[in-house]
Amino acid sequence: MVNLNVNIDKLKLKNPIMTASGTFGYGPEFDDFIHVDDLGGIVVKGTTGKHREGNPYPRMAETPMGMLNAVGLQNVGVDHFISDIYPQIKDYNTNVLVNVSGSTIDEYLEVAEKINALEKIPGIELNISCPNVKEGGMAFGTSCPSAQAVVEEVRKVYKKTLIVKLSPNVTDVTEIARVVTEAGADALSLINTLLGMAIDAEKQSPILSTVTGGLSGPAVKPVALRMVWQVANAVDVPLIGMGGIRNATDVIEFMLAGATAVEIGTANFVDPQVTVKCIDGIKAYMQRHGVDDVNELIGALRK
Amino acid sequence: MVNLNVNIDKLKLKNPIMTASGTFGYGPEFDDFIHVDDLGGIVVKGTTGKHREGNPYPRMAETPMGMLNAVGLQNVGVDHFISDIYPQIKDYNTNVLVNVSGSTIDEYLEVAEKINALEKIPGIELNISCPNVKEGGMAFGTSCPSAQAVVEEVRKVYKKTLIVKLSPNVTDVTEIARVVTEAGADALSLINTLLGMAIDAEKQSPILSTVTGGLSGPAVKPVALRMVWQVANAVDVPLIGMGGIRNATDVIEFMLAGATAVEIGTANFVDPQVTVKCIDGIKAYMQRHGVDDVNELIGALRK
Amino acid sequence: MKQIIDFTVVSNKTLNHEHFVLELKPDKPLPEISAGQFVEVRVDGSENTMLRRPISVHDVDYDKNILSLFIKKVGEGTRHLSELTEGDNLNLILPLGNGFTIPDSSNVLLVGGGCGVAPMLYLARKIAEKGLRPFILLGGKTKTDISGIAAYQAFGKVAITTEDGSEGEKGFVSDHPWMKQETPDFKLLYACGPEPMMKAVNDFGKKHEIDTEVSLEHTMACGFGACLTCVVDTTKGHQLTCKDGPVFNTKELKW
Amino acid sequence: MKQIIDFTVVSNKTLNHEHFVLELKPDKPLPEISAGQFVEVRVDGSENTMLRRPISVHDVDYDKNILSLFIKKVGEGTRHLSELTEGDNLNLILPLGNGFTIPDSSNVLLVGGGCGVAPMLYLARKIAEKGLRPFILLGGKTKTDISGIAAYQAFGKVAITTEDGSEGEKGFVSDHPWMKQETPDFKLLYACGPEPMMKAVNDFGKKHEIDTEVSLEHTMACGFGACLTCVVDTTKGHQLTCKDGPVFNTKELKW
Ligand SMILES: Cc1cc2nc3c(=O)[nH]c(=O)nc-3n(C[C@H](O)[C@H](O)[C@H](O)COP(=O)(O)OP(=O)(O)OC[C@H]3O[C@@H](n4cnc5c(N)ncnc54)[C@H](O)[C@@H]3O)c2cc1C
Ligand SMILES: Cc1cc2nc3c(=O)[nH]c(=O)nc-3n(C[C@H](O)[C@H](O)[C@H](O)COP(=O)(O)OP(=O)(O)OC[C@H]3O[C@@H](n4cnc5c(N)ncnc54)[C@H](O)[C@@H]3O)c2cc1C
Ligand SMILES: Cc1cc2nc3c(=O)[nH]c(=O)nc-3n(C[C@H](O)[C@H](O)[C@H](O)COP(=O)(O)O)c2cc1C
Ligand SMILES: Cc1cc2nc3c(=O)[nH]c(=O)nc-3n(C[C@H](O)[C@H](O)[C@H](O)COP(=O)(O)O)c2cc1C
Ligand code: FES
Ligand code: FES
Repeated sequence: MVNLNVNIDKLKLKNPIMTASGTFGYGPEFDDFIHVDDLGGIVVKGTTGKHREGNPYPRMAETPMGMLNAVGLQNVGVDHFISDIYPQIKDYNTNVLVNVSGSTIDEYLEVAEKINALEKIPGIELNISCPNVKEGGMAFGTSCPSAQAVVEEVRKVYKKTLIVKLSPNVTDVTEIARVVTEAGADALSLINTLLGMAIDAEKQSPILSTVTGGLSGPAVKPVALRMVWQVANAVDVPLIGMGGIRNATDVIEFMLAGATAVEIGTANFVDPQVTVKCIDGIKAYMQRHGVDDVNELIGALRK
Repeated sequence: MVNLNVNIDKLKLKNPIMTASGTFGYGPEFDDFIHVDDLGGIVVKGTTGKHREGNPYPRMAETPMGMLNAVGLQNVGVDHFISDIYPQIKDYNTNVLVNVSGSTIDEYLEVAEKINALEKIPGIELNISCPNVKEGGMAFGTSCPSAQAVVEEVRKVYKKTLIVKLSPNVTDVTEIARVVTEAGADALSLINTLLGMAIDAEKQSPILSTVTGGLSGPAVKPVALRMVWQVANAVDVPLIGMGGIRNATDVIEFMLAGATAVEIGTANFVDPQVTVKCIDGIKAYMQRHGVDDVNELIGALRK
Repeated sequence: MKQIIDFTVVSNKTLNHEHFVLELKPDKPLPEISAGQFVEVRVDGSENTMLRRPISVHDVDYDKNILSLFIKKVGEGTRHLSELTEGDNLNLILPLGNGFTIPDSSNVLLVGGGCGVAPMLYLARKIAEKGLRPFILLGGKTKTDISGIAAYQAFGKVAITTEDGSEGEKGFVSDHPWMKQETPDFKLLYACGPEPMMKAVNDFGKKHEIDTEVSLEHTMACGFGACLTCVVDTTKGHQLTCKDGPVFNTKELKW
Repeated sequence: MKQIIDFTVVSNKTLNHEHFVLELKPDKPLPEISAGQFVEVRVDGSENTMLRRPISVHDVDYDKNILSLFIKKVGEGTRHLSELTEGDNLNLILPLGNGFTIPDSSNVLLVGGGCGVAPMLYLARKIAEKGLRPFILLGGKTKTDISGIAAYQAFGKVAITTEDGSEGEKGFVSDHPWMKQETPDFKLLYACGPEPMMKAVNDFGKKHEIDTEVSLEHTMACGFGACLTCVVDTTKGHQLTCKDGPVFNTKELKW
């Protein structure tokens, strides 16, 4: 038997496979397809202080081996999450994390504080990197002072595992990584989507209602891997890698680059069972390579 | 007859299709496949002060709908270019531009000045965005002060059309675009490659000798389109768009986003005739849409 | 319960230059499917179709355990599907979405235009199974756009319109006498097809205070409620076309 | 002159679980091809194979206007190629690269291991066309790795080694008596296959001062000198495997 357990700060994961926020609903959307309990963790949809309608339709464009989305943080709001959603998902036997989003530091604080009170939510992923909202979101994650400020403040009110999700839309991702780690992040997750755009040449108009949107899927994997590797060489906290993962080989690549766990996003749309297939695939890889403990793979890239 | 002529500063292009530096050799590599004279222009391999061996093998990794390269500016050096290559290509009946690269401002100046003396080279593309060399290259293009400095200096010695090629590896591409335009660029071209990485999970090692490399191909198109659109809304000089173009629809998308012309790179490897097919495709598009002058398409995106 | 099932292509019938019907056999018994529900098809072997393609259920033959899809070639994904041949495999997620209301009266009108006829056959079948005979109006640009009429006739009273008059009445579906009636007796209208067509049916319904159900074809990334990209603006705010729809009563839409 | 030509698959012969031979017919007469040159194959219908795949010319039949490729399944691209059937289309760029030196003596040894046997058949043919009979040594893991020996025997004197001894001598090619000779009379050695095998041939050549030509299988983006990704470190600096090679005299390499 190979060991698949990994730790992200105080979180114990039964395996390194998690799901990426915004691509897995709240979990029950996948109950028909997999046992959510089999996963190392899930990250639910980005949650804000108030209910948000998100951006107008169209919100999606397919691109070569990728997709753009412009959902814009549509969500029920933290209070409704606590009263209606939390009771439905709190008994999943896995790490259920909330992706905390906002337009202002106060909004981040409000959500973080309220989620902090939920017994069965052992951690949050602070989304300072959403490219699809006008205020806040990515703006926080692309400048060092604002990233530092929001993380410092949230750290004061949030007592459990604080994961900060980084934006790839920056000149130097290691700068931001260092600043938010110093500001109190227990772990980092990366990457959020790359800012992109799609045009309908026949209609001569943008495809997304918001013109630009967030690029995800296999197309971004090389950029994501590079950033995980850079950040792993720059900070000492555990990393959760993501961006274009669709099979166990991709998972192994991210772990070799320095990730302790991974999140799978867009691939869930194509194959709702991709997560459990990855778990099986990691086991097979470990057996083939004589690796007993998956932790041996973390950052094990030969140079 | 539809009009395909476009102007980039003083350059007159018979059509908006150019080739991207580093993907088209010096031109003759494609003589067996197309009439290079049919193109709007070609940009030859990045040229530096001294001959460069470039990076060790392996230099290439295929990624989902893209590729990473780590050529590292292997080239014969400006003097050898002038003595041996220039005579072979100067009589192409198209705009032959030189991609000028360097590690120091002095090196850029040396190359620019020497190329300025070549009668049949009507312009240069200043490469301040190569991610594959340790010194210089991308470092110049990712910070405003250094981008400004190199462009200002080159402007002093280079009298013909000065195109500056921007890096996509920045937080805000419009900032750099503004700075280099103010420093004297006649036109901007974008994007150079995105910094990425590929790992061989079986060998547990990076695929490229340099670990990281430059991502190009269809995978990057959404990012490239977004940047062209952002820069078109920020500066007034003509833009040359590129990144993942492989057919006329892609070309039209870049023009609608604000590009006056485009460069085609990676697609030349897959189909060495892609450039001339794009020219035919643009004509067909214009006929279908009743557009007489291709200039009408530039920045014509409906909002 | 939604399932991911491998199917084998039993037949691929070309109807005309742009439409074709795939008959598919699953490797296990078909789940229960409501009229108006759809499937998400994985298109293999195509470099630009990473995401699945949503396609309505055209018909189901539970005896033979066969599912049919009626598809229009519009881009790379549907072109690849059009090239499938007997024995090829196809992976589907199904059944997805809500479905049409099954009426208690024969006085209902089903209107399908273009590839919007897709869900109408199975809807007609489901209505006929209750012993009713709905009115079915099929529209196309030209004769060859309309096909397999006999199948519909088994379930209801069929009328055709073509824009060039090559079959049935000349004009749009909204030009047909059924939709020109001063005091129509329909209890419910159903429409699927190009938006102008659905809007025309909706206008007719509004005028005569008849409820109209439409099936929307929004772009989708997942098809089962996970991505929130397929929203439609409703009186209750943003709803999901894939989960709360694809069938909506137009009263809920801001039409 | 390099050309881009559409071919039709005439046959696809499975040799064993990992090797197969494609016979291809072009839509015009084949250009002149030297032994050791290669083609760049476009793999359609595969989401991870945007770039073409370089494959050596295995054989050419100018009378029938047929080109053969000998391919090993290693990843998605070659797996797709292995699934081609008669009548399928394939787009190739050819001929690419330099080619082996055609000798003036029968005393030359051709060594091929694994899919490195690919260019050896055409090389043997070209040598035989000069009325010479070269020595041909083919190595594999096991019996089923070696096939079509008769074709080679028509052109030269053939010997086999297999690692498990199931055919020919047991061991690596370097264990064969031909390569154990104290005073070998070979004028030139040719090797294509896994790097350790080529190095073993080179060591043999070095020891006895016999020139060795090897065909390198570097990763390539274009195949015709435009991308500069396929470099090999030589005594003259970086050279292009696709243009200056794929065949190199090992004296030029830093081996
Ligand atoms: C619930 C639902 C049921 C549908 N039922 C049918 C059906 O029964 N028969 C049928 O022929 N078509 C149906 N469609 C439309 C079908 O999904 C699209 O035509 C198909 O996805 C286009 O794929 P493509 O790769 O061929 O085209 P692409 O190259 O992807 O796109 C071509 C054009 O189709 C549009 N398009 C792309 N994806 C979608 C999408 N997911 N939904 C709608 N439009 C899209 C694009 O914007 C573009 O204009 C349905 C759509 C939905 C949402
Ligand atoms: C000049 C030349 C001639 C060749 N001749 C033959 C031949 O006659 N028969 C044959 O079976 N193979 C030949 N090869 C190797 C063949 O090109 C690769 O096996 C093939 O490209 C792998 O493609 P894939 O999609 O199946 O594998 P991928 O999934 O792309 O890769 C699988 C493995 O193959 C390696 N690989 C990928 N691309 C190349 C490449 N361009 N060159 C070398 N290795 C690569 C990868 O690094 C990886 O380890 C030749 C290569 C060169 C450069
Ligand atoms: C439809 C969609 C919605 C998303 N919503 C969120 C979100 O609410 N919060 C967040 O931090 N990231 C969000 N993301 C980003 C993903 O969590 C992930 O960072 C990104 O998609 C890269 O991973 P992938 O390539 O595996 O999808 C969203 C992505 C998609 C595709
Ligand atoms: C193999 C290779 C070599 C390149 N060399 C250069 C170079 O020397 N100078 C430069 O400015 N850009 C270079 N580029 C970047 C391209 O010119 C272009 O900006 C990039 O590839 C995006 O376009 P594409 O997606 O069409 O390839 C190179 C790209 C590739 C793939
Ligand atoms: S398509 Fe994903 S939620 Fe509707
Ligand atoms: S493969 Fe492009 S130069 Fe050799």
